[in-house]
Amino acid sequence: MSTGAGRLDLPGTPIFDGDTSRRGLRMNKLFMSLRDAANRERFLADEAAYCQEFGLTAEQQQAVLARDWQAMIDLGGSIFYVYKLAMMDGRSMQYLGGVFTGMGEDDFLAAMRAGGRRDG
Amino acid sequence: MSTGAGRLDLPGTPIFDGDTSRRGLRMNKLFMSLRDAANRERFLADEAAYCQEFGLTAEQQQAVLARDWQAMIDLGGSIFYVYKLAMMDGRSMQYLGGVFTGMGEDDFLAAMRAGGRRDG
Amino acid sequence: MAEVIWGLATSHVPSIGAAMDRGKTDDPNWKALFDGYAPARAWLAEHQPDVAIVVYNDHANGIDLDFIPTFGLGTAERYEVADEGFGRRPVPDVLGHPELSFHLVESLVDEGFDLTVFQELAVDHGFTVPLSVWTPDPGDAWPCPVIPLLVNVIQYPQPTAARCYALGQALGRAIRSYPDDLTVGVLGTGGMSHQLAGTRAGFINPDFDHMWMESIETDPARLAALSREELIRQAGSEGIELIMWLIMRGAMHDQVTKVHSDYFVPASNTAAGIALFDNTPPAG
Amino acid sequence: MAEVIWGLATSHVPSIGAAMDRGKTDDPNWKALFDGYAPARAWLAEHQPDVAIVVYNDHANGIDLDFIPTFGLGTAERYEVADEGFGRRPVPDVLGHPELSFHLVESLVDEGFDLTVFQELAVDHGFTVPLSVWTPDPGDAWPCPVIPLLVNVIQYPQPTAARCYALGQALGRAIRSYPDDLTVGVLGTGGMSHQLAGTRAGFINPDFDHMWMESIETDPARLAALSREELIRQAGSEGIELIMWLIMRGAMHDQVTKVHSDYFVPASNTAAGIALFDNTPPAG
Ligand SMILES: [Fe+3]
Ligand SMILES: [Fe+3]
Repeated sequence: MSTGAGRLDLPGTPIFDGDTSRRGLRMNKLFMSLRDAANRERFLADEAAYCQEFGLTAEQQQAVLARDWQAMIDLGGSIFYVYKLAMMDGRSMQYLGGVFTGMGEDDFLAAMRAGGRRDG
Repeated sequence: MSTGAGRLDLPGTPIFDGDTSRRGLRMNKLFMSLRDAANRERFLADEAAYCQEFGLTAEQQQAVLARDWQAMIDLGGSIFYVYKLAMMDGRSMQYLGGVFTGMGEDDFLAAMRAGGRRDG
Repeated sequence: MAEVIWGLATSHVPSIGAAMDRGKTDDPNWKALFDGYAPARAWLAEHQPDVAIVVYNDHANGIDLDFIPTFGLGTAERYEVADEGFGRRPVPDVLGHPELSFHLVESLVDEGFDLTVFQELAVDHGFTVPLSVWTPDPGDAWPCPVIPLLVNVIQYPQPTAARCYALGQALGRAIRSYPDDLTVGVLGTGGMSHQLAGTRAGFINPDFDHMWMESIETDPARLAALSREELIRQAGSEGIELIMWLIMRGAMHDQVTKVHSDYFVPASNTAAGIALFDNTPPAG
Repeated sequence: MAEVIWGLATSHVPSIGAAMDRGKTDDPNWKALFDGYAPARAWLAEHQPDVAIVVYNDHANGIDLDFIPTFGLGTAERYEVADEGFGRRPVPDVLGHPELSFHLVESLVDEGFDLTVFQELAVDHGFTVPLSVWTPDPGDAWPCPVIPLLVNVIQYPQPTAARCYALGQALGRAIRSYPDDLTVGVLGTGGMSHQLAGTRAGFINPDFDHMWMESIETDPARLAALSREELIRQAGSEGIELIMWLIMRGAMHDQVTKVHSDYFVPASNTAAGIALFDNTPPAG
């Protein structure tokens, strides 16, 4: 499980630092472009071609196509950017929380409603 | 003769401050667009339409069309941006110096070669 | 001279705006949050400023990752509301106050704050949700001109808490040195504790949040001393955006009077807080 | 640790680059300027650093007026050479040094410098002309990776001279705290006195320039005390870009050894200067 490439090393906490941002720049640009309806259409029509247009690495493209959310974070995605793709898919931040924690959406949502998760 | 709208008031010295930059923003964007050959072509094909596309004020458009360099500066042009238009016209910074000072290009250039102009 | 009359700290979770835009404020999952806003909103309606300053961060809507300003200040006449990918929020565009903006830029740059000046900027939920928390029904226009003050909280290294507090203090001085008489409201946004990614996603730290809520009123210097690492550890990787509250707080007097505060979990994946301060020392 | 081995101050007038690109360096209008570069170039060829940092400003090529960063630092692997509207200069793209950039960003932000981080940036003559002054014939590649440090000198209010000098001092500390052994050259660019617009266009102030040239070596604090207004009055509205020399100078030791300096009027509408310092105290 990645804990981010940052100078900080906090368990279970990816740090979006300069190096991560550099690795993820093209992919994050792709995600940002999805704010635009015309771009969402183009993306959905041929996701691989759209990824190539934005210059994603093969690994990044694979993560995007497979909706491997953890891999997108590991490969330099910023959660605020990755979320643009999730929104397009109709996925909520609780769904993503369920993925990142391995709890699944329902348990994650229940944990949040119960006041959130704690350390340790 | 304008001395700039800045908080500083130095004789003969336009100050490109925030307020000036705000007034000139659309016009400066137009000038910056002229870095691109395709844009230069489009501009030259119909200068007025190009000015309107960029949202210039009527006064700014008039100044651009008439190549009234002093007016461009007075209306918020930054010299570095205005110079893009001058370059497209094949005009040098010495030509512009001749205009701003009222000396004409030859005298301005001679003054520079003689070591530049002095205050007072 | 201009003067800060109040400071409002509030979370800017997008789902708060969505709940308002979709008429879900009485929904059982949301009612307690909006009930908690009511006293602040009532007081604010009686204390209308001439200008507001919103300290916030963008979330991949107004700016890209091509460049990441530590601190940005808008000088525009108008700020468009961004379409974040699900349609633009049905709220008015924001009118700015360029004159005050220019004054703030000059004062702050002279004090050694290395601002990025924005002449064009689309504002996202980080900006509009706090305006909605303040003014739920703006009609055609927000109650007054608003100036955006952008902070990088997304990409490490964020500005330190101490630097944010110092910026707030300089902002207060800059406001007070404005030649015209203006009343100013300052909004510090973001937080409270939350983390969106990693195995620690969903992390909420009520103890830290309560300490923060108390100290932002009585001992902001204590908060300004927290390191980036400590903030991420205690408040979560996104909870670090609480540093923006310190800019608001720094612009106020050392002693302020709390009008109202409230705390609510969860607003989406986030602990949501609100704290409203009158910029006059407490009576007695 | 990394260490600054030299500092080079040089004008970055576009026509200097154009004269080189068009083979006009022996033209009577230009020969004296290029002859004046020769001793610096010879010394620099013997003192190759591992990385260089170029302090410069953009001139409507790499960035727009939508946003104006006071200080920007590039963290990219490669910086494209901009086409400024007359075709791209026939010089290589610039390779960066992201690792050192990240270290500088973190150190400088921790010290309270509010950088704007650039992940993509096209560099213009303000950047490439100084590289050409240093390395007239780069062939396929510049001699080492280069990091851009952008300064707003175009739009008032520019950072103060004092702030620039302080940034340079912090830059020096940041370089020294880098974990790897690296030698670093720092280029401070721009100036000398000149003004492009207004009835005072063509203004050149040799007295001021000579004072500046002397003081940048022996008493930079004196220069750092100059106000923005004084700089514009004495050096012209574009001559204020001399503040960028102070960032270079601040990164060096208090005492440096001058290798070479020269002064030439006019390079286009500008007084051109070059000053090269070895970052070791003068002998004896
Ligand atoms: Fe946020
Ligand atoms: Fe320059």
